[in-house]
Amino acid sequence: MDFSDTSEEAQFRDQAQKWLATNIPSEQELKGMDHISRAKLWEKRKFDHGWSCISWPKEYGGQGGSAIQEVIWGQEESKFVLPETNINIIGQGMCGPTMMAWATKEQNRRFLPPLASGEEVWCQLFSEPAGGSDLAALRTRADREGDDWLVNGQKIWTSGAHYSDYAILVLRTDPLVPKHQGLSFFFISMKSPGIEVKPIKQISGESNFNEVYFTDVRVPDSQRLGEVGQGWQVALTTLMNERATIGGGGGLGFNEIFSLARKVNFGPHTAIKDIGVRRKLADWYVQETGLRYTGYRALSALSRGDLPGPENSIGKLVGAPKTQDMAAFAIDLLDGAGVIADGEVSELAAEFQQAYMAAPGLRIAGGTDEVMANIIAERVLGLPQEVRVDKGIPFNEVPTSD
Amino acid sequence: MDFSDTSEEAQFRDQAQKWLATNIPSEQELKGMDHISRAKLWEKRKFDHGWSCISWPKEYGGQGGSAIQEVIWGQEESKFVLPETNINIIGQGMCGPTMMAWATKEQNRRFLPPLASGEEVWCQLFSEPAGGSDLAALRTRADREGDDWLVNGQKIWTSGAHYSDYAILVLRTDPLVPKHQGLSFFFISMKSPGIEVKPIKQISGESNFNEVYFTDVRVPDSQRLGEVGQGWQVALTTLMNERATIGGGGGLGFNEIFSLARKVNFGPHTAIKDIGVRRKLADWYVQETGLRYTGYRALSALSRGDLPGPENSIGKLVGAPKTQDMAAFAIDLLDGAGVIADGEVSELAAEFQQAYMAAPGLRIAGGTDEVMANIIAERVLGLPQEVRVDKGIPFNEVPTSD
Amino acid sequence: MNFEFSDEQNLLREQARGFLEQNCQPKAVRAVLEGEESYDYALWDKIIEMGWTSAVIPEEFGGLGLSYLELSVISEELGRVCAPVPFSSTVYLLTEAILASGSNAQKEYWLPKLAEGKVIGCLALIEREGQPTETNIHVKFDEGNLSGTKLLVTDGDIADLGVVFARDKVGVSAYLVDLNQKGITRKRISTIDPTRSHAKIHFEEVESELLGEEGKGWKLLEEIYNRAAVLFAWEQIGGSESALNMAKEYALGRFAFGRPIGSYQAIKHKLAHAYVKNTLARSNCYYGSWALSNDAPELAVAAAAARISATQAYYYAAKENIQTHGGMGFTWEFDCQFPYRRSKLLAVNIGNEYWWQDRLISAIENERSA
Amino acid sequence: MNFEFSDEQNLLREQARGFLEQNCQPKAVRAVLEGEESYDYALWDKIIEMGWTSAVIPEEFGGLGLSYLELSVISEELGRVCAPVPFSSTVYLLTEAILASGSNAQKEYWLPKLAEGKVIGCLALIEREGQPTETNIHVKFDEGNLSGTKLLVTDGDIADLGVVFARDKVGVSAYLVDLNQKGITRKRISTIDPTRSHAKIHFEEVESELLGEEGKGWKLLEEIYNRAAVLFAWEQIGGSESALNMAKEYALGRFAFGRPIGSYQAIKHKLAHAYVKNTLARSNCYYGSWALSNDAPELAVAAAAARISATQAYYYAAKENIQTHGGMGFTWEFDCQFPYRRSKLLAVNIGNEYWWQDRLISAIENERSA
Repeated sequence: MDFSDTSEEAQFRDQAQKWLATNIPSEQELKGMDHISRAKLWEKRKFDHGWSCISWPKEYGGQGGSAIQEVIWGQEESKFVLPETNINIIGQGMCGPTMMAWATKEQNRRFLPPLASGEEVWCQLFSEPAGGSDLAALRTRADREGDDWLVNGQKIWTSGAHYSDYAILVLRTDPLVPKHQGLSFFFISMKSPGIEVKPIKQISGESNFNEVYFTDVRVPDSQRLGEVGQGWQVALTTLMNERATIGGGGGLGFNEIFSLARKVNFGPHTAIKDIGVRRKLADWYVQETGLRYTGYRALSALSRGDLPGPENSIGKLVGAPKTQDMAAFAIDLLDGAGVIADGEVSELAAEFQQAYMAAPGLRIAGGTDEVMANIIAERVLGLPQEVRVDKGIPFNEVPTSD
Repeated sequence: MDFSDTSEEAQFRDQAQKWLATNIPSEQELKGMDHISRAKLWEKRKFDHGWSCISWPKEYGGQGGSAIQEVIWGQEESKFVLPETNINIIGQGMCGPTMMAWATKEQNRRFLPPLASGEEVWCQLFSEPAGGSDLAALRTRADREGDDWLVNGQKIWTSGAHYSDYAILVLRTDPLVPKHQGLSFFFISMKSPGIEVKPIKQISGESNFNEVYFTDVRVPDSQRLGEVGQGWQVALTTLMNERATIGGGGGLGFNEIFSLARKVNFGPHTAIKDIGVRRKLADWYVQETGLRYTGYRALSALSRGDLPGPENSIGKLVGAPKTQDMAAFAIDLLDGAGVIADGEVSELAAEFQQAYMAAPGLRIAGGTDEVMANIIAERVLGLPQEVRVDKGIPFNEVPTSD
Repeated sequence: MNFEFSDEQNLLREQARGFLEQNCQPKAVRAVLEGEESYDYALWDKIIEMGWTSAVIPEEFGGLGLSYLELSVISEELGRVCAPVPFSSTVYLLTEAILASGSNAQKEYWLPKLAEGKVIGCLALIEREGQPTETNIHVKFDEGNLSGTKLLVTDGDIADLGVVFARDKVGVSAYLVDLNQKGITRKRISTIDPTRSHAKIHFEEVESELLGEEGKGWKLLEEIYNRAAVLFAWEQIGGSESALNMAKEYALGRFAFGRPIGSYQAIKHKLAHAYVKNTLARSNCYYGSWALSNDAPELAVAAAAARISATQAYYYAAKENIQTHGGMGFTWEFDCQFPYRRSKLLAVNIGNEYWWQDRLISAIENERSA
Repeated sequence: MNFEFSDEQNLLREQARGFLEQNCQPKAVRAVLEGEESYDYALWDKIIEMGWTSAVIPEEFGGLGLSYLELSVISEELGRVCAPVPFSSTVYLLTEAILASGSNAQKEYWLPKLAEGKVIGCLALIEREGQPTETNIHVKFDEGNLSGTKLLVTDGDIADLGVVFARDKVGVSAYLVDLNQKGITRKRISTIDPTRSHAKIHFEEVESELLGEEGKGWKLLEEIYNRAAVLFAWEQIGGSESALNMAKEYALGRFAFGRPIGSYQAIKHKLAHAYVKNTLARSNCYYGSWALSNDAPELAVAAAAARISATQAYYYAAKENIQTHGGMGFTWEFDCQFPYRRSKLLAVNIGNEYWWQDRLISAIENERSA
């Protein structure tokens, strides 16, 4: 049991470090660029030097590397201050692998390299207002018209829809058969006429997601992935990659609370001297190290060549409510002044408040706490699924609220 | 808003106090008697002086009093050291009301007065090994034979079966119809040939319950309560009274932990000085007062003439896990020595350990935590029932483990 | 045993609820959340007309002379709708401070104005992040003048009169300060709950008047807090029950996998636990109101118990309400954010839960050693 | 990255598990629970034969010279079956104490005996209820003799050799005491977990020998505890996983309302949470074992993290295992009581969770100020 790389891994890490040390663009170089351009510049540079989509095949713009190399690259890259977060993380993490599994060779040769280079950005259009945890209950329909399909309906919770060039999406092509059997999967140009993107404002004030409306949007049948009616199986390919892409909790962790507790007053002394505070801190600390070392174990398995399993749902299930409770606790520690949202009045308070308002989203986006617990119960422990009253019933006869 | 009695209530309380002050048997008087005889002596004395089953009609051995008088009596009685706990609490609390609702006048005139006087003790035979939370899944069957029914099967979790004279019980009279429709309700002499009672030992070492085996036991059809197939409705009468009879948690409460925390050492000082301990104590305290004042509110409603509702499930749902956590915490406070079970070596430790071992039973008996939460969700909040896969299916075709 | 509100009090509740359903709809709350105004002027005027700000002010000072039971009923209803008005600062804090320790002159001067609704009040205590203690009060009173900065004052930007805690020659004392005089600079501050208004206030040699005994300010603060805690707790209960109701309604109407999400135990038990927490907290509030209205020695314990359980209940209901709503719950356009924001504001507004826990145990220790 | 046990270590685990499945079935645990014997003699003899007691003793002293990773594997498996043997007292506490601070002579004398399994060990610390601290040690060492009473010593009635913490002229020191000599009175004590044996021990002028430095006993105790904590945590993890497995099997096989109770979210989520707690604790234990086997400076933090999370996980799994079993779970005839009892014993055996939480934060403070 040790934490060191194998010699090949060490060599790869070394190369990555060296390249990164001299290739991160300077603020000078990025001056005046908007966040999209900054992000694209960095993606393109990585691509040009062979550091993009490391585990993808070379013919599709990748490097033909291993999953563990991908991880090592990510570890090293994260040590630097980058120009911008990767706006193509969903494209490269989820859309690309889905294309590889289901699209034609020609399509992949056309679409994957510009995705790898960041020149084209992709997004994912699965969720719908009526769906939620019941993802497959989606209603946006595609009706066949000659060589095309006509798409009408609404998608929601789409990250990056407003700057994406392409999207993958699941549509209902037959409402008369049971839920999972009436779906088909496509990829589509986001520039198609009839697509309208509207940002969603969250309670945190941020707008990380969009609604996407479809009115008589045409998508060629050649952009269908998988057979008609096979959309759910294709979607599962994407979702299997989601767990790998979406990480644990938000930014707030033990270190922030520990450092806060050393600064603020709690009764007659600083909060860190309060034994009750120490116990709470200890509990959070052991959860965090528990998650970190669970991650190490998963990496070890990856390094051995095993696939990551549903155990990874743990990260989100533990991390999200922990972030919420920590943020609430931090505000408590700051006491009355904890509510200040104005960073100029209290830098200390404003930080935790933002976390408090963002935390409810963490517990929901990418699978609610309840869904995560179901996944662990069913796929890890092998407990039975919920009773499914919609099983085998034509989709348009399943009870709904409307 | 005040805590005082109405003038009639105050007068009744005063009478009760006065009578109790001079009528509790002395240890001298009870000398040499076993616990059954001690309990029966006290029940009989109350009966003879008009203090037993206060809210029952006079012709059945009661006093024709009100529900609130019953409560006031209980409050006053509990202030004294009694000869023994009432061994007929289930008989008087659950069997009696069921008889009153469903038996004939003649039967009630015969059976209720000796139940009220404690001369005859009753128990309740509902639960079965295959039932659990699914009470109506019981299998003990009754087959018609002339004017009698022949009973075969097994009941479980019966308090007081070994010293009871009579029992009420639900039996399966038709396995070919859906679960709830194939049940019938009876009362039976516990002296009937073919009944065998075996105590169940709990992990706490106590034996508060029994298994009761039936082998070709005869019960006359005249002892059926309600129609054939109507057993579940009759059972509901009994169960509605169960919630009123079975109280909150066990004996362990804030006071015990508070007093322990003032005695034992925790780090450099007594535990009560530890701010973390104080916070835990505060949380338990507010739960207890919350339960207490919820009880006062229920009593106020009772005093006004309203029936107690399913809100009372709160007591058990909060009280039982709290007792478990408090017992576990008390052992922690005692640290290494907390495990000592021998009262002569450590009086302090032995007390909490007993509570620790008894607590799991509190969370299960009379409805598990999960069942209590369901009751609140469904009957108080009006949320939908579970999906019932056994609905409408003949009992003998419902999936089981065997 | 009559541990209930009277028929008259329940009637008052119905009136209050009806009034607020009409005059404080979610869109009114949202208008303050999103707009420039510090509070809902129209609502505040109507609340004054209803006499709610004067409820417990004795008749001799122009008040209604009602008991704290009536005020409790009003507090719960205001909490239920997350009313965007300076009620708690004016009524639970400032008015209570004057009632508790104002001189006759102070009472005669200010109480009628408060009763008439001509004065918005506030309590100015906090000077920095972290728990305020007697030793970290630095605003200074010297030769009739008060100077220094209070970091965060709820309703501080709109208040006419404040109780300001300051250090003087004797120790920490409370001072009544007319906030509409020269030497006062107020900066409005955005907080976690923009439906309530907050300011940072700087005092530069400002005239002020001692309230209560010199050097006994901290004792007065604790006394005010004990009384206010019960009323804050009622607001919290109202909000918490409203959050639970929102969650319940959504769970009944939202379907997943062909059935209402409220039929899944994960949701059922979540909401059952919220109900249990609310019920226990409510019962503690009953006792708190009883103690408050009877000036009972049990108030210290009763207030802390009400405050702690209501704070915990509200946090749970507010966050699990969003969780029950799923994705829609954390969108700006849904109203789930109101109780989520308000619950946190109220949680720290008069000392956090941990401070109250310690006070509760201290109060129990005092009771039992006496 | 190779944060895993090696193939050889996994093989050892399989062997150990197979061995215990055969030699430590529930009926064997029950025999000790219900019977008069202090431990399972037959099992203990076989464990010695397997060499487990000598695992980390260096070869020069007759041990196998394996690493703590191998011992961790064994600990987990012993914990899984709630083995009724004095393994932790002998191996994690006594042997570790001698390895950590025994003189050469002490090592040469005792380690070969321990390796051969001729000696059962114990650690005698506790003199009264509540947290032991340096100041409340009253057993006295004076002129070569030790006197006083230790209230509770795990395996104290069967041990041959004890590390006894006593007050001497310098402070508190550790002493090695041959427990088979005159002047020692042992009273067997019943505890929450009768599958492990306990005694109260009275010493009356008993010969004893200093272990480690005079007056540095408390530091030695903390050092021993840090090392033992990792191994105790592995036992806790083993037990916790076994409790979860019992619950899962029962939930799959037990039907209510026509379907397995494991299909209800109340049960599913309960068990999912147990799995999460176990997994986090297990990963912390990995890190603990790494630190222990590398004598890393991170041990203080790593041991505390493993200990805290394993204690919490085991309590949760043990109690919710009974809950999942319903009525049968709290009957004497079911085996749910084994982990429930054992979890509480292990929780307080080397200092409770609260003590470790404080130590963890202290260790982090040390790390970060260094």
